[in-house]
This record gives sequence, C-alpha cells and structure tokens, in this order.
Amino acid sequence: MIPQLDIIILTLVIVCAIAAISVKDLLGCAILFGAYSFMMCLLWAVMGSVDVAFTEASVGAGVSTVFFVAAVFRTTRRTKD
Amino acid sequence: MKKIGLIIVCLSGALLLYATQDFPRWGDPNSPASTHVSPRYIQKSLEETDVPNLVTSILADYRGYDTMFETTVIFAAGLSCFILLRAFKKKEDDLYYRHISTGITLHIKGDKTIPASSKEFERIDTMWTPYDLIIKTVCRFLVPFIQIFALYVLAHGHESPGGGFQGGVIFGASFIVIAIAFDLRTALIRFKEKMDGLLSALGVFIYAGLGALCLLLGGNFLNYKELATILPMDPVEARAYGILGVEIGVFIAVMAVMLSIYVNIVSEGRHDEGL
Amino acid sequence: MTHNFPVLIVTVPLLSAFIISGLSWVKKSLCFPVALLALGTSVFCAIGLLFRVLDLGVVEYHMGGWMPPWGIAYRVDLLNGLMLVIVSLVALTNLVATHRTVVADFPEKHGTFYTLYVLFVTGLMGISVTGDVFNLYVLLEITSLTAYALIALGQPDRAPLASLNYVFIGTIGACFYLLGIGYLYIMTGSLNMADIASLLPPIYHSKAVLVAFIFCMVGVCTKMAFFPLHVWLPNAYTYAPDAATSVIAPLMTKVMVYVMIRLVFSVFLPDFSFHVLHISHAFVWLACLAIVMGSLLALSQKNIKTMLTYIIVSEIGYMVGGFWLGNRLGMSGAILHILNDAIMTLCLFLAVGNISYKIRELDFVHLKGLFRKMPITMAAFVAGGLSAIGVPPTCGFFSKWYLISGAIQAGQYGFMLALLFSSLVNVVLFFRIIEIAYFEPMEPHNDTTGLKGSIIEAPLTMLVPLLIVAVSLVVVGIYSGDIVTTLIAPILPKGIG
Amino acid sequence: MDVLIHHIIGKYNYWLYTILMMIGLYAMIAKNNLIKKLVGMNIFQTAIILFYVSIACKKGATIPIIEEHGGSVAGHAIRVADYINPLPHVLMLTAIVVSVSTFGVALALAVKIYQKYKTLEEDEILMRLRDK
Amino acid sequence: MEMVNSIRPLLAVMVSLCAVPLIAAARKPNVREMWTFLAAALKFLIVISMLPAVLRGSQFTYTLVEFLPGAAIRFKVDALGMLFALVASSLWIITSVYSVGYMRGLKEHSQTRYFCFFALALSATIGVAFSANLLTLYLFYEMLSLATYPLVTHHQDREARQSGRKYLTYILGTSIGLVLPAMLIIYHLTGSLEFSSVGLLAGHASKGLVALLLFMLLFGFAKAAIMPFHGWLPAAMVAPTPVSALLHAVAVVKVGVFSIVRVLIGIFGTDLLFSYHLSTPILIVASITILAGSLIALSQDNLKRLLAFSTISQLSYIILGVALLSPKGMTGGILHIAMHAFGKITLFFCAGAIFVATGKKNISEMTGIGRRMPVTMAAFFIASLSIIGLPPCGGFWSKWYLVLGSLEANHLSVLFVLLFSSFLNACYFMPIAYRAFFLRPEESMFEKGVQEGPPFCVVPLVITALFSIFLLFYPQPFLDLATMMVRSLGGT
Repeated sequence: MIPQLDIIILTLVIVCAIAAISVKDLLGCAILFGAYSFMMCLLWAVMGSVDVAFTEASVGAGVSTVFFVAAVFRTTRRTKD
Repeated sequence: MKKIGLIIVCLSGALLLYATQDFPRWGDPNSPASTHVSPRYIQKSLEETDVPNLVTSILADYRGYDTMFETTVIFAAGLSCFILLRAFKKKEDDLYYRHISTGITLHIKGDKTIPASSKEFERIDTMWTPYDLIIKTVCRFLVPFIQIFALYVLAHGHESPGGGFQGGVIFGASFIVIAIAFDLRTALIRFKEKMDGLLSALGVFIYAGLGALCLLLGGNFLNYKELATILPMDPVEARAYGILGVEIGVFIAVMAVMLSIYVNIVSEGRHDEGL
Repeated sequence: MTHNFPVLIVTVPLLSAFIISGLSWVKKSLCFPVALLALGTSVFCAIGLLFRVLDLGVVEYHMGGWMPPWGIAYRVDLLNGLMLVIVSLVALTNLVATHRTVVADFPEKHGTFYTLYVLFVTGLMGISVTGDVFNLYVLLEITSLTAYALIALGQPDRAPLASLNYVFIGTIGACFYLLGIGYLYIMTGSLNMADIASLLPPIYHSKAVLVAFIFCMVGVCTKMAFFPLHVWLPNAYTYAPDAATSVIAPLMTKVMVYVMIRLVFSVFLPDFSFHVLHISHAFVWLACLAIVMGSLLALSQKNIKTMLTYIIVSEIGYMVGGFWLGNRLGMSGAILHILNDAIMTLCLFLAVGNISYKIRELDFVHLKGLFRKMPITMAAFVAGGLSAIGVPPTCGFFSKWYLISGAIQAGQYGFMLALLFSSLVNVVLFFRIIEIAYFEPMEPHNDTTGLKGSIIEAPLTMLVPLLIVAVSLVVVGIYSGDIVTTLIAPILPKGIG
Repeated sequence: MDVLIHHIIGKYNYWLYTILMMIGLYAMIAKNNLIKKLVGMNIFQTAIILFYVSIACKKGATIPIIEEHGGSVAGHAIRVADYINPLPHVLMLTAIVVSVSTFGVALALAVKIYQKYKTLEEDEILMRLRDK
Repeated sequence: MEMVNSIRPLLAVMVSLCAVPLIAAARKPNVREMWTFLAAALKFLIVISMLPAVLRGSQFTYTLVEFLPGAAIRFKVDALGMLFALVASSLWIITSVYSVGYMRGLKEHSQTRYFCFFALALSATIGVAFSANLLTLYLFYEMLSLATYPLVTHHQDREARQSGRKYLTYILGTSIGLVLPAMLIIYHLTGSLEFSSVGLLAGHASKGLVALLLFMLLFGFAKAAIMPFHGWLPAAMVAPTPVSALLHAVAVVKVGVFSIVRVLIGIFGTDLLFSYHLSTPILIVASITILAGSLIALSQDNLKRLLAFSTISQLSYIILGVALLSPKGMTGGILHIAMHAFGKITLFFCAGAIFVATGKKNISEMTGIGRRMPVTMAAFFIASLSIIGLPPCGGFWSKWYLVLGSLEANHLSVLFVLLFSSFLNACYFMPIAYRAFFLRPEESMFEKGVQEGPPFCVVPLVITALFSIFLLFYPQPFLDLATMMVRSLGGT
C-alpha cells in the first residue's frame, strides 16, 4: 500500500465522480461511471481488499455498466444536467 | 432545490468530519476494529474451516447467514425486474427480415410474419447494423474461455480471490456478450427464459437448502460440520465442502439473475430485440 | 425441534419463496397454497416461540453453531416474539384476504407476486428476530427491494415514479444506517448487538458514537417516514396495488419503529439515549409536529387511500413520541400501539381493498350510498375508524390512554394536546366519509355496477378475514391490560422510571 | 496547526470518502434527471464501501489470504498483524451486491417511467402530471 | 351496606345488546318487535330483581376486565344508578310499544336498523347507570353517542345530515376534548377512577386544578345540554318522535345529567365542593340555563322545539339541586330525574300522536284539537302540570324538595329562580291546553276524519300520564332511593 499511488487514485476517483454527475450525455455518464467504478476497484486492490476489488471490477465496472447502457439504449441519452 | 441540497450535504459532511476526529489513525493495527473480533478469524479460520481465503470462509461460513440473504437480494432484484418489465403479449409492430444470400431486407407491416423455419430468410432487429465478422468470430472464440475462467474463479475461491458471486457474474456476462455480439434471440435460444427462472430459484434454494439440511441432520442452521455424518470426511473438511456447495448455489443464482435483468431491461421485457 | 423455532420462522418462508418462484414456471395454481402453507407455518412457529420465551426467558440461537460475536446470533426476547406474532399474523390474514384481487390484477404473474410477497414478509420477520446489526441491514434491503417492486406494480402511470422516489429516499436511509453501524464498528470492532452494548459504555462521550447514533436514527426515521422524512410514503402507498398496500402499510413502518426501539434498548442502551444525550425532548416535539401535520394533511385529501396514508404518518408520531417520553407508561403505550396500529391499519386497508375491488374508484365522490351497497365492509371500516379515533372499547383507545397518561407523567402537555387534536381530526375525517356513504344517494353515473342500490358485497374470502380483524380490534382492546402486564412490561429495561 | 495536519495525513481517506459521499448526496438531491440521481446514489454507496474498506486497513499487513507453507497450520501460530482485517471486506461484498441489485431495479423503474412519459427529467414528468 | 358480587348488572346491560343481532336477523316485522319486547321485559325484570336488595342498602358489583390498577371495566348498582336504570328500563317498554305504532303509522323506512340501534342505545344507557368508575361511564357514554347517531339522522335527508353533524360535533368534541383529558389527569393524580361516596380528589389537587377539572367535566358531558353546549338538542328534534321521546327526554340527556351528578358526588365529593366554594359557579350556570331555556321556549311555535327547550331548562334543575349540596336539595334533584322523565315523555308522545293523526307540528295549527283528540290532550295537560310542578302530579315532589333545599342552604336567589321558571313553564304550557280545548277551530283547519291516533300511540301516553299522577301518591321507590343516596353520602 503506497500512499502516493493511493492519493493519485483517490483524486482520479473524485474527478471521475464529478465528471460522471456533471456530463450532459447519459451514455457518456455510463462510461464515466464505469471508469469511476474501475478506479474505485483499483483503489481497493491497492488497499489490499482483493475480493472486494474483484467484485467491484466484475460488477461495478462490468455488469452494472452494461445494465446502464442497456437502460440508456431503451430510454434516451438526453439530460438537462 | 440545489440550495437545500447544498445545505444538507454540507451539514452531513461536517457531521462526518466531526466524527473522524475520534477515529483511530488510518491503518492502525491496534484499532478496536482490528483487535476485537477479527483476530479470531485470522487465527482460527484455517484450522476450523480449512479455507485459506479468510474472506471466503467468513463470507460463506462464519457469516454465511448474511450471504444467504445477500443472494436472496440478488434473486429478488431479478424477480423485480421480471415482474416490472416482462410483457408477455407480442407488440404489434413491423418486422424486418433479411434474405441471407442476397442481403435484401424485407419490411413486413403489422402482425403478418413468415414461417420461422424458412432457411433463406432470417429475422433482424429494427436498428440493424450489418454483421461484423470479426466481432462474431472473436466472440465465438472468447465465450468458452470466459466461461472456463468463471468456473475457475468459482472453484478456486478457497485459495484465491473470487468465489461464487464473482464467478457467477462472469458466467452471466458471457451470455450477455453473445446477446450483444449476435442478437438477443440467439442468446435466448441458447438460454431459455424458463430455464433461467428455474435456475435462479434453484441456486438460492441450494444455499438455503444446504442450511436446512444441516438443520435436519441435528445441527444448527448452516452448521456444515453436520454434513460429516453423510459425507465420508471429518468435520473441518465438511465445512470446506459446505462452503463450496453454497458457493455453487450462489454461482448459479447470480448467473441466471444477471442474464435475466439484462434481457428484461434491454428488450423492455418483450424478449425480441436488444442491444 | 422447538429450539429451532427462531430460525424456522425465517427460513421456512424463505425456502418456500424459492419453491413458489419455481412453481410459477411449472404450475401456477400451486403458488398460493404453498405461500399459505409457509406463512401458516411461521405463524405457528412465532406463537410457539412467544410461549417458549414466556416460559424460558430469552432464547438464543447461533447460526452455523458459531458463538457470537464471531457468528450471527439470534437473541429472542418478548419484544421480538411480539413483533414476530404481529408480522406473521398480519401477513397471513392479508394473504388470504387479497387472493382474489391478486389473481384478478396479475393474471400471468401472480406466482412472482407471491414470491415477492413472501420474501417481503421473510425480510420483516428476519428484522424483528435478528440480533446482529449488519444482518439487520441486509434484511432491511430485502424488505425494501421487494417493497419497491410490489409498490411499482400498482396504478400504471403513477406507481413507478412513486416507487422510484421511494428507492432514492429508502436507499439514503439504509445507507445512513449502514454508515452508523460502520461508525459503531470502527469504535467497538463488533457487530453483535449485545456485544456492542457491552463495549459502548466506556466511550459514551466520544464524538463518533454520537454521530453513529445520529446516523442510525436518521436512517431508521427515514425508513419509518417520521414527519420531516415522510415525503415518499403517501404516494408510494396510495398508488401501490391494494394487495400490497394492505400488507406494507401495517407492517413496514411498525417494524421500523421496532428497530428504533431495539437500537435504543439493546445497542445504545437507554442510559445513553436518555441520560447521556438530552434529545428525548426534541424527539417528542418532532412527534407532536408529525401528529399535527399528518392530521392536517389528511384533512386536505380527496382520496380515501391517500387520507389513510397521512393518518399513518401521524400514527408514527404517536409511537415515536410515546417511546421518547422515556417513562414506562409512554413506552408501554408506544409498544402497545405498534400492535394496535398494525391491526387497525390492516382493517382499514382491507376494507378499502374490498371497496376498490367492487367500485374501482376510491375518491370520496364515488363512495356515495356505500352503506347500502356494501354494509359489512363499511361496518368493518367504521370499526377501524372508531379505533383510529380512539373510542372505547376498541384497542385504539387503550394505547391512546397509555400514551396520554405517559405524557402527563412526563409533563409533556404538548404531546397530550397533539394526541387529542389528532383524535378530533380523525373524528372529522371518518365521519365525513361515513356521511358521504350514508346520506348521499347513489347517482347513476358513478354506479359502475349497473345494479343500483342493491347489495354488491365483496366475496366471502375477502369478508371473513376482514370481519375477523374488525372483531380482533375489540378483543385486543378489552385484553390490552393483560397484554401490557404479561408481554410489554417485562420488555422495558429496569432503568426506566 | 500540525494537529490538523496530523489529522489530515493520518486519516486522509476518511476525509476523501466524506467528499465522495457529499458528491453523491448532492447529485441525489439536486440533480433533475432520474438516471443522474441514480448515479449519485451509486457514488454514495461506493463511498460508504470505501469507508469500510479503509477501516479494514492495517499498516504492514498483507491481503487476507493465508499462504500455507506446507500445511504448517499446526506449526507456528498465525500472527494477526500480518493480515488485513477481513471482516469489513465480507460486509462490503454484501453491500456491493445490494447496490447492484438496487441499481438494476431502479433502472427497470426508469425504463417503465420512460415508456409512460417519454422523458427522464423530473420536472417535465411533474409537469405532465399537473397537466392531466 | 354489603357488596354483593353478582353478574346481574352485566346481564342487564347485555340483554338488549344480545337482542341486536336477533332483531337484525329477523325477517318479519312481528318477529322483530317480539324480540324487542322480550329484551325490554327481560331487562326490566333484571333491574327490578335488584331493587329490593338495593333498597335494603346492599350494592351489586361485577368486574368485567381490569386493564390498569384502578381503571377497570366494572359495574356497580347503588341507589342512584338503580333509580336511573329503573326509569330508563321501564320507559323503554312503553316507548317500544309507542314506536311500533308510530313507525308503522308513518310507514317509516328501514325500521330494522331503527330497532337495532334503539336496543343498542338502551344497553348503553343501562351501562352508564350501572358503571362503577369513570372509565366505564366514559365507555358507555361514547357508545351511546355513536348508537344514537343513526337514530337522530334516521331520515337521511339534508336536514338530518346537518343536525347529525351538529350532534356529533357537540357530543364527541366535548367528550374527547374535555372529558378524556380530565379523566386522565384525575387518574394521574389519584391513581384511581372509582366513584366513592366521599369523593376521590379530596387532598389530591389544588383549588385551581379542581376548578379546572370541574369546568372540563361539567361542560364535557355535553349531553346535559348546559348552556352554551345546548345547541345540539333542538337540532336533534328532526329525529322520529319516539327517538326524541326516549333519547332526548329520557336516555341521552338524562345520561348527561346523570354523569355530571355522578362526577360531582363520586369524584369531587360534596365536602370538597363545599370547602372550595365551587358550588356557586355551578348554581350560576344552572340558573342561567334554566331561565334562558324557559324564555326561549316561550317564543317557540314548533311543539317539539318548545319541548326541547323546556327539557334544557328542566335538566338544569337536577344539577341545580345537586349543586345546592343540601340533603333536601340533592334529594329533589335526583328525584327530578324520575319525575321529569315521566312528564316529558308523555308530552313527546302527545306531540308524536298529534303528528301521526294530523301531520301538524306547529302549535298555531292546533287550535281546538282538544275536541278531536280529547284523550291525548288531556294527557298533555296532566303532563304539563307535572312539569310545572303542580299537584296532582309527581313533578310536585321534586319541585317541593328543591324549594326546601334552597331554603335549607338559604340560597334565596335560587328559590327565586325556581319559582320564576315554574311561572314561565306555566306561561308556555297553559296556552297550548287553552288553545286546544277552549278555542274553536276555524273551518277547513281539520278535514273531517281526524280523531285519536292509532291505539299503539294512545295507550302508552295514557299510561305514562297516569303514572305521573300515581307518583304523587306513591313516590316511595324513587324517593327512598334518592334519600338513601343522599344519606349514603354522609356529612354536610
């Protein structure tokens, strides 16, 4: 667990989070959200909680992004904020 | 709204930071969290359950009861998506067929259709993109490996990160890959909806049923060491195998549910066209 | 076998839920009997467990044979027993009473509906029996998830939105609770209720414990729709299908009240909650606000179901306020009111279910001449209304009695006035409906059934449970003295004056 | 001052999870688009998961998988300080599963709402309802 | 005086309660009314069966269920309760006969419902009479309020709806808003709600608090129609006449008064009231009600409204008498419960009979009706004498005792009030009789065929009229009960 790496990833996570909620396109939001989850999973891997990281990688970055895209496919990309 | 939001957010944030002052330093080995309950797991788990991966042993044995309900949550989510979205009656809209050899596209209005058995025509989605050979081939190659890997994650959950849940997600993902690379109907032919529903129920049932079996064998609920009375092994090993059993249950349930959620969302529950 | 009652109560419905879900693909007609069997079993187990606790005192059960705090343990005392009996009985009654409605509303999905129903009840019973804070969180999520789905099945154009709002607010609530127990864990390193309670006293004055308490309470209050956080409830309950409303409305909020009581009694301990922090007054005043606002909002409703949901909001105020009065009378009143309000709400919503089964609309204007059309249903409705008003000998009066005398003892006259006010408002609310249904002649244009004025009572399978519930209102009321002395008084910790 | 520094350095990722949580909460309250609210909800949940994972950390400890050197379990005892506290990880596995389930159900609801109102913006939906 | 633990009080309450489903289930009207009479007779017999023992000074008690120490659902039969129960149960039989005639005569709708709630109301009344503590009294008080609602609004038209609303607002509003908190405060102060002959509150509360509680309870029992809470009573006259007769001349209003008397005697206790000089305000309120009621009655043309206001003023006699706190005055007050009941019910019966026979409601239309309906109007005359308090009628006794009591407590103002209001009574009753008998009707006022109402209507009113004469010569049972009650209080 290297603090510097830790901090870098944490900042990336926060950047992804802010980007995900502020982007004006839901599809992009989906992708950014996936990136956010993946950063999160990296962070946890660094912290040594491998199982949680693995799960987040397969669920957060994987399946839920797919659900998200599917939902966007069925609804719309438009968003006002 | 935004103002109220900001106020509430800042309030809770301030509260949280206020509380952090009394926290032990981050990563302090002598914090109560790492000295009160957890040491026993670290020290005893291997000899009590014969599972090196502490997370797996706690997940499926010490706190297996939680995990049973966790799996039930997934199951409930699948059912919820089904009951919310699934529409059994066909929607009366136009169908598109494609003449395979020539590539001519037929647009059939209304509920008229041509026999599904016909060899030279195939149904295509409304938003149809021409087939990309590379994607289909890669997918054909990849899917078996994904599934093998999922099974490995399941089977090797005792020694390494992973377990039924992650494995199940990956296995379900393999079908989702098929559904995306080809089309939804192909995936659904390989994996019938009815089977999907039955499997998801079966998976959770395996978990809870195993617990109930221990109950019938005279122990407490989910007390796997009772399995030693019917399996030819000592209690510790029995625990390990019990853990494997429930992991398999989780695997099946999660796989089935992930697929059904995806299918229901992407086709608005009509199970004809998808991403 | 009897020592396994605590776990059987939860696992029998759980297993049968999976069986039902399987059957819904194979043979739909079997789903209802299986559900009936499962809930019947858990009623049996719950009553058996209650008597067992009465005999032996606290009953412990260790999952997987692991000792607490390492494994998950059940620690069943009278409060758990009481809650279990309430939950299972209400769920069973409602299952029987609403069978026809369900089959009519969800022709090809009623198997799945029953699966979700049984899972919902399972979650509630797990919450009311568990002794582990994190296990409680997981069960809470099961309950909420199934509740979201059940609610969203209602009126097609409003229900999904109401349900989604419920998802958002409910998730925030659950997350706050999770955060709270996270703080507890970081300070004590344990998740078992009794264990935490034993570890907390030395660190009562740490900021983290205070914040943990705040977050747990906020989370629970969100889930129980305590006044400022009640916004999700009226829409969600109004647009839900009748079969779902009449089980969610009586149980969900009451069980959350139970969770609050459990957290105060067995995790933070009354000593901390009442003496270390001085917040009981704040809670009581909020409760007064909840009662008054709930009643006022109920006054402004035009739809009978919406009106009832606002009445629930004020009833929550009764229980929370009564509990935070902090004396024996008030607490007994609050716990007794959990029971009474469950029965009362069930009675009212079943009656409303019958009405909407026959006359699709539930706005006041459509209730004209209902006494002539559905005399028995309306009689039961009136009984429920009288109990809500607090007319003796219905049970509502007796819990109100305890609550008010608790308020007088604690010197909280504001709370007393709020209770009286809401009783008076309830008089107006219910007699307004009774007037409409009793005086107004049937008008042809809202006579959906065609046969004007003649009796069109709901079928027997819906009437008999309703009547049983209505009668039990009076029976429970008459025996509330014994209930308090035998069941509720032993629950209260010694410290309470 | 350096007390504050000490706090920040010693507990920085408690601070950062707080920030994440505030972002999520803000999105849930202030955003107008239902799906955006949903994303906020997920960020909120993952922040809490991060908090739990941070609880588990121990300086100088390794991942909670006991490496067996020749089945030496019976041999020397396992030192607690060597391994990260596994319990929060277990809890968080459950939490992740719960969050994905909620996410799925919420998306299904969103799809249904879209079928009805042809929009996901809350204010527009409320406008439609008022028009009815 | 020994306590007898017996189930008879409960039976007396239950008998008409059990009759309700039978009445509801009965297909044919005759069967239905048969059940009604059976219940009435049974109830009366049970009550009578307890009379001798009570006169011997013993009390029957029965505890149904105790849900808090000191707050049980318990029955107790003492002299006061006995007196009231005797009046109510005896008059119920007569009223049942009358209502059969009335309802059939007018071909009223949904008579089954009518008889059901009638029986329900009766059992509630008996419950109030026999209740041993404030909780039980409150229980049956509320039950009565709700049971009479469908009777008051029997006609189900807009007017009935309005007056029903008024009725509930007054009755339920006051009982929930005032009586319930007062009861709880009393329970909190004393830890008990049992009526005792010496009073419960003595030594438990400051003067201010006692005064507050007195106010809450005095006005809380709005059935007593003490001004300013009298508005519901004239409004409730839209009910069918038998209902007005039994409920608004006997059961309901008397229940209100009875409750107040009970509370004054059993909760506050005469000594407490005396020592805190709290009787004066009660006297003032009562006197105002008496005079105002009579004065308003003077200006009424609708016979039933006139009777209603006269009831309002008469009720306050009872409270006045009890508030005098002198033995004779209390005797008079309690006695007035019975005497007024017989008189007033006769008057209502007459009004109903006239309505059935001629369809007339207003006094101005009754010129010369005495020649058409001599029996009815004779009864009317007798009854009004009884109300005014002149011999040869039972009313004389109560008035007599009241006057003596006022002298005994040397409240000369009260004496003046009594005499003046009697004069007023005379002023509004006598003209009716005069107009009925001595004025000759102008033509076409009555079409030829008018004569007495149906026998079912006439017989009861004759009986009650004779009764109120009979009571002049033989007031023993009631008088003895009243004096016994007063004696049992001891002191003062």
